[in-house]
Amino acid sequence: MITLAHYIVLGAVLFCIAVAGLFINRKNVIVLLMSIELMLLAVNMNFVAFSRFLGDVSGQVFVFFILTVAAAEAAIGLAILVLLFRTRSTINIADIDSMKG
Amino acid sequence: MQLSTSILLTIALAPLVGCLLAGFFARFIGRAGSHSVTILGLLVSCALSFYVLYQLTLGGAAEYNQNLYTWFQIGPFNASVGFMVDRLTAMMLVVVSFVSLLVHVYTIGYMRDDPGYTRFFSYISLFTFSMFMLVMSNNFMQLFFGWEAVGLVSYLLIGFWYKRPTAIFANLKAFLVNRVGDFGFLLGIAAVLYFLGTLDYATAFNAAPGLVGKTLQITAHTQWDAATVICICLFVGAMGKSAQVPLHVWLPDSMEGPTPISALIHAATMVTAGIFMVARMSPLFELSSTALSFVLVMGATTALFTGLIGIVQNDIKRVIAYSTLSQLGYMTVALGVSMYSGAVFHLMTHAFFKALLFLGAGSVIIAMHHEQDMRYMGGLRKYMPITWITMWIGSLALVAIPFTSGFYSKDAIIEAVGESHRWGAHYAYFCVMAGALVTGLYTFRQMYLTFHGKERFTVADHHGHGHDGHDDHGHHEPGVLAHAPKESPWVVTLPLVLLAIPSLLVGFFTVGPMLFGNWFGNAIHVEEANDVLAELGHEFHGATAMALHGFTQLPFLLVVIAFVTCTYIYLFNPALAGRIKSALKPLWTVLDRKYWVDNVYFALFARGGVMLGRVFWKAGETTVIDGAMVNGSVGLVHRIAATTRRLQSGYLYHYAFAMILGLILLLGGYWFIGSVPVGQ
Amino acid sequence: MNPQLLQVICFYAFGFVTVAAALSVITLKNSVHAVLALVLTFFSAACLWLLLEAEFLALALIVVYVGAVMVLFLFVVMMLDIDQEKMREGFVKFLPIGLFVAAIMLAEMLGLIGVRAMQAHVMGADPAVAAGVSNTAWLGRALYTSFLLPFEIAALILTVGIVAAVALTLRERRDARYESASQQVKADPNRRVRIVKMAAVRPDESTETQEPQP
Amino acid sequence: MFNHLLSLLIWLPVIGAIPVLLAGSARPNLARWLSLLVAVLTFVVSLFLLVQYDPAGNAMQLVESHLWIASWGVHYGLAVDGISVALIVMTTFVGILVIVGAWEVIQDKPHQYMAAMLMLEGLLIGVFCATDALLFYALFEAILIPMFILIGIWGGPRRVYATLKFFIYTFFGSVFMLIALLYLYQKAHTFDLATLAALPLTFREQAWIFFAFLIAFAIKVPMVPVHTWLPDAHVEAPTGGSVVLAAVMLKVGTYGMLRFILPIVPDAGAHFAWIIIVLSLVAVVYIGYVALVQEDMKKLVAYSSVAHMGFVTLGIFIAFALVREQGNTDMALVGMQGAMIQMISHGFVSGAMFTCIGVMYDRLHTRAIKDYGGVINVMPWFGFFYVLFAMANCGLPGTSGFVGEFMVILASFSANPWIALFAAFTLIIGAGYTLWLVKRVLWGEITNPHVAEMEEISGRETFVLASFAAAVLALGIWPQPLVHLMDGSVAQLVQQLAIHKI
Repeated sequence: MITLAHYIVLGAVLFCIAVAGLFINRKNVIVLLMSIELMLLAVNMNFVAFSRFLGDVSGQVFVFFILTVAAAEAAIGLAILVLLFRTRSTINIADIDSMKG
Repeated sequence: MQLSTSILLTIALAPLVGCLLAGFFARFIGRAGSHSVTILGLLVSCALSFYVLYQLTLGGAAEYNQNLYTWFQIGPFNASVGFMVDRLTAMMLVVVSFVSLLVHVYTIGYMRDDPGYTRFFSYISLFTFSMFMLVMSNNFMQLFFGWEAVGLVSYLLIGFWYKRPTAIFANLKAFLVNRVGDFGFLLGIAAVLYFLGTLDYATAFNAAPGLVGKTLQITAHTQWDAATVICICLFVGAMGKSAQVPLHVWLPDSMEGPTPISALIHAATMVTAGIFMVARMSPLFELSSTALSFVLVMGATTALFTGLIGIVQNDIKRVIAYSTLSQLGYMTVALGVSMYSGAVFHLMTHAFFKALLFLGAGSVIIAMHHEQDMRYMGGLRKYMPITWITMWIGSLALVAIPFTSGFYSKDAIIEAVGESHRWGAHYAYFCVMAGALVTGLYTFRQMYLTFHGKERFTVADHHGHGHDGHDDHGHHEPGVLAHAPKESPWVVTLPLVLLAIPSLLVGFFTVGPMLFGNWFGNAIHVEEANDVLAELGHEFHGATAMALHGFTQLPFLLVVIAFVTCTYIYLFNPALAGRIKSALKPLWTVLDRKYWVDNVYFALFARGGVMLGRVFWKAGETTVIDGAMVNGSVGLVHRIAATTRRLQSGYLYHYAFAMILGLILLLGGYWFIGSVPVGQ
Repeated sequence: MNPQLLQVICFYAFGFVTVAAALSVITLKNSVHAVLALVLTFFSAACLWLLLEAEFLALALIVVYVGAVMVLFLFVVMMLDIDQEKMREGFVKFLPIGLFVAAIMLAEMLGLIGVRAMQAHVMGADPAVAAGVSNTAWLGRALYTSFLLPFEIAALILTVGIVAAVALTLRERRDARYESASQQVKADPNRRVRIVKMAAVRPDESTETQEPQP
Repeated sequence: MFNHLLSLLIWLPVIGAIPVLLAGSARPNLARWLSLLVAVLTFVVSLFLLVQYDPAGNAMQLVESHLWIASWGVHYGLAVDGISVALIVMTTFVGILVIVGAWEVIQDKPHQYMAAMLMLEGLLIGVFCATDALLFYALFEAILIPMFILIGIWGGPRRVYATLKFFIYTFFGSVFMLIALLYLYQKAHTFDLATLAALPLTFREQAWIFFAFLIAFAIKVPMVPVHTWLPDAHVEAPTGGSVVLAAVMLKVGTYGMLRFILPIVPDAGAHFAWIIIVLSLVAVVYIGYVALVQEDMKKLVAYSSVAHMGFVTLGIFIAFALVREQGNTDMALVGMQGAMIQMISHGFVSGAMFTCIGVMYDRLHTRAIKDYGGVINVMPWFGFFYVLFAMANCGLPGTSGFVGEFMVILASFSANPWIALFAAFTLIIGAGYTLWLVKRVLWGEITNPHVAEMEEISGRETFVLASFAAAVLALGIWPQPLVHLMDGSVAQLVQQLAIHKI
């Protein structure tokens, strides 16, 4: 019997993996972006699961929107990344601190 | 019969008109125009003053007391401008206007070549106006107005030669020391208003007996007698204006002003305002014998100790200045023994002979081309006989040779002090008696050094030296004159002669009514128990008898001693003076340095004040308020901001970490609260 | 076979793949490999969504994500010359912290969302079926009615995203020559040649006088 | 027209500033003449106000009230009493003189300078006739803006520091006032000052509100120890800015005390009066000493302003002590009236002093006292005015400076002789710093060759100084009209002091 708990736990695990990814790959922007995608996936997982289990369409609609926004985000994020690489020849985050206060 | 208001207004305003015309329209009316309008104004005032005096004395006119104009009115508190003219006022009016008129005339000669000629006339007319306002006032407020106004003019006139550093130092000093007196005076006025509920003389004096038993709460356990507080505060004002110890320091320095000013303001009129004021306030002062004792002691100290300084001065004007201080001390002593009419009487005689002495000194100074040091004079008698004779007349009056007017006033004061039983009277008696000797010493010394003995100046040969002006700003060698000294023009000598007459005679004719005849009437109030004059009056048998009696008295003996000593030293054995000086070196130093009072004041109040100010400024303003409080709070914000700014490292992962940390804390918070957000 | 058992087996199989792939995303040295692992993660997640009978989203995930976004990732990774070794700095150093934080978070989440309570929720009938339509129609009906405005806005966001991405990455190369159509059209014969009249000067003087500016 | 006289007074200069601004830097003379025209018109209208106001009539006259912000019940409410009328006429009078004074002095963007001056004038008039607390607050804050601009653009070298300090200081204070107003609003549901005056408040509430108001107004006055913005602002401000700042803006603080502290929190005011009395005496004595050692003329006069404003606060709060502790309303009246006269008088005297310094600064471009000396040799007429104003500054009878101080000292003696003792100390220290300044600047030989090149004051400067001199002397010799104008209003204020709210 698959219960809601299964999916929720899976979502939580995915999310935590993404968090750990943020930590251990602190230099590589690409992996950071991918970790964020993972987080979104975890969230989506929960949404879909709730939608299914509660019989409410809103959850899936929301996932749809998240997918849209995530796509846009990935596109812009990667564009910035490319631009960054062009001007700095690196994507090492440790070198990017011009926003320092 | 009532005095006419318009006459009184004319007396007061005529000099003011002259002042304004000479001050603002000098360009149009010229130098001659300036002195003409001011003298005309004074002439009118003087004539009307005599008329007022005549009306009050012989014409049977009643005292005049009326408010003319409301300055302001707040609730029941009324501040007006009004005149109170009784015999005391009338006498002051005559003295002030007469001396002022003569000084105006004299100035034509004295200031002939000064670029500030018209300005000077404007000032002295303004002074006369202020002095009239002071003496004619019928309330404390106007009195204070006149009081400060004469102070202002005194300030302007001492600093008349504003390029001289000493002059502008002296005028600042004079104003500030006077302000110390005014400080007390103002508190006195405030106390009068507080206790008596009015600033009007008549009302206040009527209510004065009610002061008895009233006290002023000073601290929780201390109470001071109301009358004493009022009187001492008022007298502090008089001490400033009349240069009593310890506020006497400004008067000798005020000699930096032109000599006519020294005669008018710093000898005859303004400095006696304090004496006049106390006499006017006699109904108040009579209530407090403590205050009168204070007055007595202060006056006696001034009379003796400032006179002593006069003995060692070399500047001809300074000798007379110290003599003025000493004589003012005499007047104050008279006030202290409740002999107000005696004080005012001495005020009058002193005004004549001291103005005479100053103007004579001015005449000498003209002749000496603005050399004031007596060590470079001598033997002037033959060059300027009129000045010589008139100054001897003045000197004789000053040392109180019987039959001169100075004798009547001064001797009466000495006698009265001897009769008085007030606390401090013994000390005062000693002081005034010793003062008689001292007066003789400095007066005769001055006369001998100036007019007699060898000539201690030389006349330089200046061929083709075109101008004959005073070279008062040039750096000339001491004792070297461009021309031989000569008698001054008539505008200078005429006032001397006109002043010499009252110096000799006025006492003889007025001593009877003024001192013993209750001439002042209600203007002066003396309690029965304090009335020393009444006691003296029993022995008074006319002016001649009093003068003859005077020859047998101790003061006359002291004057003779002084005369003999000075004659011997300065006419026959000039070297002795130097030997005495070196023998009494320590004493001489003490006197020469004026008991170091000036130095102490300067160090304590001037330098001390500046130092205190600097401490306040640097420590209080810059460090504590601006540094710690204002910029300190700015600095605190700045530092906090700087610390928090460091959190903005610019590194993406730091921000990510912060977000995650926040998430963990948020979740932990929910955990802690124990709420289950979903699922139930 | 019991369909429910099959479901469970499938869930665990896909779930395992998802988690394993996600772990490799964050641990693999090579970025290209990591992207590929992410693709696998999405793919298996899509399978899990299929189990939930969310067919439209599952397919959208594959089409949009795996097909478009991940390819974009791949392009970028392969386009940029990245020093892989340098990127790995601090990996070991931060591994314990990362794991620790992740573990705490997991514990907190599981505790908070109440796993036990969730176990009571057994998957019921498909709501789309209950409504008598397919999943796609079910979703579409909601999207085009109640969520029309957000839907349009989402479209706008995507457009803006495209424009922004292009604007950001577009650059004019200095070393290449371009044609400017507008300038060609605006060409004016009068401005092509200008005839300047000059006084005749001798060569030796001309060295001293200044050359007139064209 | 008379129904909207106050609105006319406020908006005439504010709107008049627009054409001045439009004249632009290309036509500076047009801008100057326009602004003079506006200033003179405003002055004429204020004279109408003087005629229209009836000193024997109601407390607040010429009332205008329109609903402004309906949801909060805020009114555009204007009305005047005698004190406001006096202050308004002074403002318009000084307004003309600063415009004339800046005529040739301001060469850089004169149209903007003039426009800012006019705006400032209008806003100040607004402050003096607002009867709605929020309107007052808005105007109270709004006057900072033109002043900020005046100092920030036409100021001296350290103008940025000075403007920031000035702005933040005053702003800091008014925040507390806003809080107090909001509290009062949620109690009374109105910002109408008359209603707030009748609002019963417990002592605890009054104490909090009192200190909130006190901080706001004490900074504006300014009282020790929150006065340090004033010397800096004065030193950096252009002459006209200094004149308006000293002559009018400082009065906003004391005026606020009259309008807010006295009627709204009388019990707390009476209870804490001693704090203000002590601070006022500190202002007189301590600031006197600080002024003594200043090396910058403007700073010296600025500090003397602080000392003189100490008399205003002293007069106001000595009235509290007299009414509450002794029931002596007569002397309270004297003290309060003295404070009011001191306010007006200080406006003229300090304005004149700053103008004098401006005149010298325009010639020598330095404010350091040591650079001067012997100025009277080359500028005798200027010297005449300068000595006159210096004498007024040290409170010589016959000048306006005397009347107010004299009354306050008389009143304070009735409250406590010790207070009078310290207050009267100004006679000495005030004369000390003022005349020492005169001695170092005016008298003596010329030591600085540049002083010898100074020119006598021009006709324009003579006009400005003579106008100030006329005002100073008129108030000194004949203060009765002014006293009469304010008498009813002051009496009413004193009556309010006696009302207990608890």
